[in-house]
Amino acid sequence: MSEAVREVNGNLVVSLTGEIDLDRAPEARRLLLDCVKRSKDVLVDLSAVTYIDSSGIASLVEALQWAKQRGTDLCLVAVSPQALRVFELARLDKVFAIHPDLDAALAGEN
Amino acid sequence: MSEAVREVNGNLVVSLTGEIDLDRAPEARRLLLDCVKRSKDVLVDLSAVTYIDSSGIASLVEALQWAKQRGTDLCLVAVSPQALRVFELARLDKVFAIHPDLDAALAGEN
Amino acid sequence: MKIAAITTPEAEYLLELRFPARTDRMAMVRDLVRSAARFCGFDEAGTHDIVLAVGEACQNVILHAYEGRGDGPILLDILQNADSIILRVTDFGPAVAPTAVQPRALRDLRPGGLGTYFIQNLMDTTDFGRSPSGVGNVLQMSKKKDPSK
Amino acid sequence: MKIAAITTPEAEYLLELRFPARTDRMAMVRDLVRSAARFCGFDEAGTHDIVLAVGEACQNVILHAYEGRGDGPILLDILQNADSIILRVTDFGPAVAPTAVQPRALRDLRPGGLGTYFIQNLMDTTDFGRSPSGVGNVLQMSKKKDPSK
Ligand SMILES: Nc1ncnc2c1ncn2[C@@H]1O[C@H](COP(=O)(O)OP(=O)(O)O)[C@@H](O)[C@H]1O
Ligand SMILES: Nc1ncnc2c1ncn2[C@@H]1O[C@H](COP(=O)(O)OP(=O)(O)O)[C@@H](O)[C@H]1O
Repeated sequence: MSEAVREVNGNLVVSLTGEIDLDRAPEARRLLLDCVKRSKDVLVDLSAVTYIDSSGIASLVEALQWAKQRGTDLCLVAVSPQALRVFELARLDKVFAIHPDLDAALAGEN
Repeated sequence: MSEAVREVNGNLVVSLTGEIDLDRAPEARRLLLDCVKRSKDVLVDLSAVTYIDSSGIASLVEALQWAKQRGTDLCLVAVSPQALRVFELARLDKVFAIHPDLDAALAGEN
Repeated sequence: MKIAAITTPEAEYLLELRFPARTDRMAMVRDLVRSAARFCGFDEAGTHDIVLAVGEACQNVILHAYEGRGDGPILLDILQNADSIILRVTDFGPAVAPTAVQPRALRDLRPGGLGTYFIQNLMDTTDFGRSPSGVGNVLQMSKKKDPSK
Repeated sequence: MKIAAITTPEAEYLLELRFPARTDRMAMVRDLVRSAARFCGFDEAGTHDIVLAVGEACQNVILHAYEGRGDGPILLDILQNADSIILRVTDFGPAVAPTAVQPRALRDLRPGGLGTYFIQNLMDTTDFGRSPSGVGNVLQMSKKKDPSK
């Protein structure tokens, strides 16, 4: 998944893909925390996430907490309908900043 | 499936769709035989067939036999790769006339 | 979670799946559940919710009933009646008091504790108890085919 | 079809599915097999062929073992080892002589008789026999993960 991270205007854009379940959440968690450790703002692209469950959500919550502790931002971009449903269920759609696309997210950062 | 039949240049074009298995083959068979009974040439569009098994193939073979008995044509059009694989397996790809698309089939009719 | 004597509902058996409690099996299990929910006439949103609920239930078995030992079996029964789809997840781990299976209070920034909460919010009924045979814990869930009813 | 004592191969159990011998269940069964074949690393062409072989095997059970009675159970075991996927279709109908399960001669314009022929041509091994427990007929099929081997 390392090719899933690219730098745009000094931010890190991470793309998660496919089904983020208990099997794949550890890999997503590692990827997200590695990005947060680089002390840049992190934009997580969820457009290609076809399924996410509580374990995937937990990885994102943990990454958000780490980012807050470091004083950096972590926000969600282009959240697929399936993923948005789960964030809403968990009432986390107000906890994470969610942007419709990358341009909106980058504008929001300034 | 009755909206699946339309008339083009005096031929009947029948479109089969989805998975033609033991469950749905009787419905496909009825549709095909009804077309053959109308004593026109029949073009069977298989572009939207995602799965076909021996029971689906059997319906097409039966329709072809009926057509031959009446002296009309029955040919296959735009056969999906999944369906083509099964016709090849059954060595029926040389028994049925198979046309890449409707235009080719209509040209071939003349 | 509601304490219940789990009984076999009067319903038509669609399928019964048995698989080891391993995380790498879950994508296949979800594909089957997705297919069954569509068979029962659920739309994409309803199908997603059923798949998620079953995924969370199996996750709980993997994490809690078998504590990550990947060799314990999970049984998934899928049934329907005129109104609902019914899904039953059975594990063969030690008996669990149904009162121990509780969603934690939803706090904003805490990972975990979401599974049971999701299940209860996604499905119309959820019951946790011992299986009728006395072996294993059963989580039985159902969802109405037409949510407007 | 080759006469064989059906033994459990040394392989890892992926999933075990049980369902009534009804034609309307087959689309769900195929979705599971498709998912399992992909899990074992098969490409789209290999996956299609495995799904078709299992579909034909179940069709034979529905038509011949249970003669259209939709209440008999079908058991589908899916296993893998390093080389192959292994699929086992068990019915609980009357004992069938393996020699009775034969593809008919392929004649061009005759419907039927294709199922067994397909199975033998789609899979690398096919064995028909009584189940090890003595109850039921088993069709065991395997397909190599890399057909170039
Ligand atoms: N199948 C099960 N077997 C044993 N305990 C369970 C089972 N399912 C749930 N539990 C208990 O219910 C609690 C709440 O589960 P859940 O809401 O999914 O959160 P989490 O899995 O993150 O702890 C678990 O911590 C566990 O103690
Ligand atoms: N599971 C089964 N139980 C009993 N008989 C079977 C079974 N599978 C196959 N057979 C026998 O093998 C024959 C060949 O099967 P097949 O090639 O699929 O053609 P068809 O199903 O069109 O007859 C069948 O006609 C039947 O007599």
